[in-house]
Amino acid sequence: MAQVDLTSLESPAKLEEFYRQMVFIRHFEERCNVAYRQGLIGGYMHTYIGMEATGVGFHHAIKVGWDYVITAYRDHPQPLLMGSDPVAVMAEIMGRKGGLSKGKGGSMHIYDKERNFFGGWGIVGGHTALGGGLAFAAKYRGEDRVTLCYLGDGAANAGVFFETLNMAGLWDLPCIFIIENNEFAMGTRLEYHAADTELWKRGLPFGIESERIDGMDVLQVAADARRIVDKVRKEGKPYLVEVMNYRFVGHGAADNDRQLYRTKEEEEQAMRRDPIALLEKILLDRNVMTREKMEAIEAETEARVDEIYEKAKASPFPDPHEVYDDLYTDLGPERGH
Amino acid sequence: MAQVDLTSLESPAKLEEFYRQMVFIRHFEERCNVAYRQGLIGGYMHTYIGMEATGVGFHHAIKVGWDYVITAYRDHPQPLLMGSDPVAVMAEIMGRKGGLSKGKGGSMHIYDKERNFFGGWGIVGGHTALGGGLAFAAKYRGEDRVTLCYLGDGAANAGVFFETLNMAGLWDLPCIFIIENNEFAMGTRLEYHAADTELWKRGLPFGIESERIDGMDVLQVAADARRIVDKVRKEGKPYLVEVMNYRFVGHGAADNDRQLYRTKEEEEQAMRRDPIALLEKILLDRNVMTREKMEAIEAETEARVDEIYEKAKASPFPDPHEVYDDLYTDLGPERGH
Amino acid sequence: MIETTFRDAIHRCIDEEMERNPDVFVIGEDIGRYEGTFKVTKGLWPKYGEKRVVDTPIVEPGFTGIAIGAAMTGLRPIVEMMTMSFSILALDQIINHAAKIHYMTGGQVSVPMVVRGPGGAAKQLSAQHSHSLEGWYAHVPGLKVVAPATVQDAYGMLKTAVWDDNPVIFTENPGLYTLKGTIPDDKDFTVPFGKAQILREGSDLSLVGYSRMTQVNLAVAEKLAEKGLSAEVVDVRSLLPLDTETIYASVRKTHRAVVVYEDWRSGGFGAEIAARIGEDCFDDLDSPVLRVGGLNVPMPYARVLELECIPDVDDVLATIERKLG
Amino acid sequence: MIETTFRDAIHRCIDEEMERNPDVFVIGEDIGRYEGTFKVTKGLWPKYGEKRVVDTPIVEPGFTGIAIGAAMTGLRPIVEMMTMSFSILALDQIINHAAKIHYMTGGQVSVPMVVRGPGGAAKQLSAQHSHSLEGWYAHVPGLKVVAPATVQDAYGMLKTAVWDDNPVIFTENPGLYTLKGTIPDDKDFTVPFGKAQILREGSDLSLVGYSRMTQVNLAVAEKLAEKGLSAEVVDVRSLLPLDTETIYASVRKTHRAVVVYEDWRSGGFGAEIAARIGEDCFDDLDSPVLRVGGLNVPMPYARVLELECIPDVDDVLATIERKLG
Ligand SMILES: Cc1ncc(C[n+]2csc(CCOP(=O)(O)OP(=O)(O)O)c2C)c(N)n1
Ligand SMILES: Cc1ncc(C[n+]2csc(CCOP(=O)(O)OP(=O)(O)O)c2C)c(N)n1
Ligand SMILES: [Mg+2]
Ligand SMILES: [Mg+2]
Repeated sequence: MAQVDLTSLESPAKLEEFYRQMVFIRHFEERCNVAYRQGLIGGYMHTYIGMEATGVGFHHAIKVGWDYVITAYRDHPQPLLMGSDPVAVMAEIMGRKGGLSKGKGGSMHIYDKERNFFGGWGIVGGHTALGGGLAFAAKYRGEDRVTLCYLGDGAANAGVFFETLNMAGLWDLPCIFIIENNEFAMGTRLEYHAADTELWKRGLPFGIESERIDGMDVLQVAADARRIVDKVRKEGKPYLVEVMNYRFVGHGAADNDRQLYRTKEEEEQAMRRDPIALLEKILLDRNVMTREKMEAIEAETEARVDEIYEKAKASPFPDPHEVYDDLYTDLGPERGH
Repeated sequence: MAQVDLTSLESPAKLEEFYRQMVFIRHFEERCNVAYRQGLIGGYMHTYIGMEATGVGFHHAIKVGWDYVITAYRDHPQPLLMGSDPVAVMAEIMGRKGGLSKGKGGSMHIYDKERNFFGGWGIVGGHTALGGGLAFAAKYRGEDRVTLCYLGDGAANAGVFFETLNMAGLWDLPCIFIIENNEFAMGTRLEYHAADTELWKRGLPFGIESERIDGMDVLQVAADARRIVDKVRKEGKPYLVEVMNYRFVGHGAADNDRQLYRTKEEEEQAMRRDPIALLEKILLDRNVMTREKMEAIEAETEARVDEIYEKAKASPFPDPHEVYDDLYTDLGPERGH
Repeated sequence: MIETTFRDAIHRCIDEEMERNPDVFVIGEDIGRYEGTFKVTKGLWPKYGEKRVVDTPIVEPGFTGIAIGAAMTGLRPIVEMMTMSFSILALDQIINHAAKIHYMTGGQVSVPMVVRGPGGAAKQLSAQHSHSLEGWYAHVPGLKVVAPATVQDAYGMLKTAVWDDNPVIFTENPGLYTLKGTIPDDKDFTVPFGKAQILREGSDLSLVGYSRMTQVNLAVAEKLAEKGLSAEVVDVRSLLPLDTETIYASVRKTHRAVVVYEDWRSGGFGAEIAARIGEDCFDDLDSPVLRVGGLNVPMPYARVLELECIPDVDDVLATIERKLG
Repeated sequence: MIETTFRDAIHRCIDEEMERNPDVFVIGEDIGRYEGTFKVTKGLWPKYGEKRVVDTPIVEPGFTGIAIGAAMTGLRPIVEMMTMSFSILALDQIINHAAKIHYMTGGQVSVPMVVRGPGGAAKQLSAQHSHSLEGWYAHVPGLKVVAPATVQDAYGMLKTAVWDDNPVIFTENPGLYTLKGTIPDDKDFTVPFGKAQILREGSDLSLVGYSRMTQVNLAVAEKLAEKGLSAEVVDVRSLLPLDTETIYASVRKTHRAVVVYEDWRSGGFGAEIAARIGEDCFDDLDSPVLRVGGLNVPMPYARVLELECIPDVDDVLATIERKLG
């Protein structure tokens, strides 16, 4: 693929969309970080800063609303990309009534059933089996839906993930396991948690086609993603792809100890491949977009995120009695302490 | 290895020992099956009939009493080989006071701490992490002990096994994971439970040296085992070996439904490579042992097993009050219903 | 009415509901070709094929998770645990995922799934295979937990479970499988959750239990009757939701209660039932709420020790005698 | 006496015992280089190195199993669960292996292991990270389960835990980490298991709790005193073994009891305590044994909802007022 001019694969409109989406995610996430520091968001919150190209690249390969998407707790960008109301996403992160899950889930547990976005999960590795189950359902019903199941490098050690890979291979489940290898599981460097750091190999014992790709160049991701998604849709078999990316920030908003597990130099080195900057360079080099246009998009996005944020903030907190809602489809819980 | 005359590697005394041990296990297990049918053994009981060459072959590669051994519920042969009192083994299987675990464990939970045999476990796959822990301890203390961790083909799908493989690879734990691939997990044929039936590949994503060997020819197993154990002892790294064997009987003594998962022809085919018959042929061909000697050994073994059985049967059942013993090292449980 | 057994009633229910709705499927270890360890699913694989009778590898976390994921899209899996003891491995999937999805999604996603299988001691399966876990499950909001004691309830409550849009834990004491009884000749028959039942009326004492212990309680009541004591047998059958009303009504009538359960006595669900009676029927009680549970030890292998552990008719009678005189 | 915090008392204990005995090691996620999520193990990795401060992959079943295996040979692992919530994944290893080994081997093998970590709600960690699991663990014979409420007990009970030859679950409510207090300047100081303590004497009412709820109970007692009610605060601290003697003695004195726990109310360990009091102190009780527990819902994210769920001083007071008048 290295020889192909990747820009030529995408229309100028598509390229602009990539750009807008990455910039939007970046600003959205930065806004979240500010709100967290201000105490307007609580608990654990994990942003996607630095990893935008992966989500955006794969997003463009799927049929949004038809295919299934599931991920872990680093889940803000998915619903944003899939067309969920961004105010409802932000409101959920802020624990408001207007949130997608009415404030019950928070940053780690975002869902948009209507768009087939299935969360949003806090137990490292646990959701990979659910991802297998989504693909199982598609196959059971004879539908050509593909499932994207994102997980981290740390999650790729979890037993249930291997169990799921085996069943996916055994039963030909149309699931794409996307290991986002950002080289760290919280404060633990890849080398200290994985016996072999080439995580793509983990599909091999199950006969699952597996590969490693670069996750910083959105054009490369988009091209690879399209190839992989199309193949899985056609052949109805699982696929494992390890996407090399990097988070530019702490593990979560509460992580102020990056120096304990990586150096400043190392971070700077990685940031030289900032996916947004990489795309900017391409857009400029190929005359797809001017610097002015980019700045305009930046400004526009910032304003948009501000508006989203203000609207979300205007959403009230849930009423205390809502604590009893939505436990079952048909009954309430017992009340009181 | 195929070119080497394997018999030449072993002394005649060794060859006789292999033979005696395999015959002993076979008779012991058959006696258990009879006792089970007579209602003198209860619960779940799984025999090693047909798989003898694997246990015997590996047994001769370790330093008995120094190295650690752990396995699942198909655990009768290990303590027998390691020198545990066979009466105490049989008594345990029969739930008697004189059993190794005083009748509390039964067939699936046999242990002999003194000999470093650590059971005897009923949760499929669960003990593999314990095996990793035994090897961890040896390394921690700087001892050159090797751990043999046996598991079945069915267990090789369990998540915790993969988690353990990763840590074994990551931390260089001197553990040999022996997948006894007898082609069935209870009533489920290998092809229906494993996406790729070559289970030896499961060590590869963790950088663990892995191979598949024949488990029916005890000389081959012994040679491979010696090579592998010596290597692990020397290099202090994990190893994965898939041993192809076959159980000639039902999954457990209560399994009367073999026809549901395999054909008579298939069984007959496998039994043509009965490990005892294979060794007999070699011993005869090479003039190491006469048919008469073999028959004498058979008769002697049968008598010995009878004696063991009678002695075990003479051991009383536990006293009811013993139900409260050995829950903690230092306290009793609360009593009564 | 159809004469049948506890086992066959469950089998029949599954078969009928699979026939009724193609979204219902069964998944678990050795349930298809091998017909299930306790043979509950016998005959389903030849009839429905491997698509709807899914033989899995021995990976309780994985296949339970797959069932949950499938249920999130609206399919209706019936997960068989070969024994409920093994569901411990799947607890993270059941507790942290299935039970919480509806709540965490603010009601967007539901999980119409049943987890069923033999729970409790069978015979000499020893420590790792003899768990009673219904008390743990009944502690978890978001699950429904039922433990039928009769053939009719096995049939009717499983129907309800299959059609419930929430995750249901359905526990079958292995000692009940051969129990005989009748079921209505009506495929639409259901027994609702959250309703306890009085299986025998009495005036001196309430024997409260569920699953196989209800059968024990019926035998106890018979013995007590011989001694001139009239015991009422309350079959709880649904632990979550729990029908305290029926339990309380009985206690208010008899003024004495004994709660019987097979699980380890300390911390078992009987403690919850006893605590509630103590709290809400305080003024009605003439004597302390007694409990009879399993001994607080891992299940030993030797039959003589195992029998010590599991509460039986004599144990309940002895407790009543000792404590209530 | 040394002034310190709950967190530092735990840290100090681990450090001292690692120094004392090379068989003691710590194992868990991000506990070494990253110093632990709650920073309890800060400084240990530089001091003892990666051999004795073992950073693991995120595999609770696997590394717990490895610790158990190591403990079977006589090593003394201290396993950190990043939060106790994640120990659900390791339940099979803890319940089915660690807790049963001594019994199943007829006393041959023991497992001198501690599993410790923050248990209960922190702040807005939502449904999957806020579990109180001590009640589940306390249900399991073969484990010892402790839940200290004071700095001194954190220090002294962890010492006992490290030297216990049986598997010990040591739960630390995250709300206690910054609690201040003192510990004796004595490395050999220990607090035994199986002994409850009276933290405040009173005559009208016994407030029974453990872990952070004991601190809540102390505040409740203060408030009640303002109203002229004298409450005795019983800190259970050891759930298994459970010191019923001290609890009963208090109830026999005050004739009234309220059991307070953070875990889901229904089926929590408070039910066991309440059931025992009801059973064994029946004639001493002037009013029903009350319970105050967490709401029976998964922990919601929004702070306002989360606060609804966790029992606080007002909730305990309100229950007392409503039910005891
Ligand atoms: C079972 C479990 N153990 C521990 C944690 C705590 N934890 C949350 S995120 C995380 C690191 C995960 O790293 P990775 O899978 O690489 O994803 P990333 O955060 O890098 O996207 C850990 C240890 C958890 N949530 N669940
Ligand atoms: C976690 C768990 N699930 C299910 C079982 C029931 N079970 C016992 S043995 C067995 C088959 C295991 O097969 P394999 O690992 O190949 O070992 P083999 O019996 O062939 O030696 C099953 C399903 C169990 N004991 N534990
Ligand atoms: Mg990562
Ligand atoms: Mg097998």
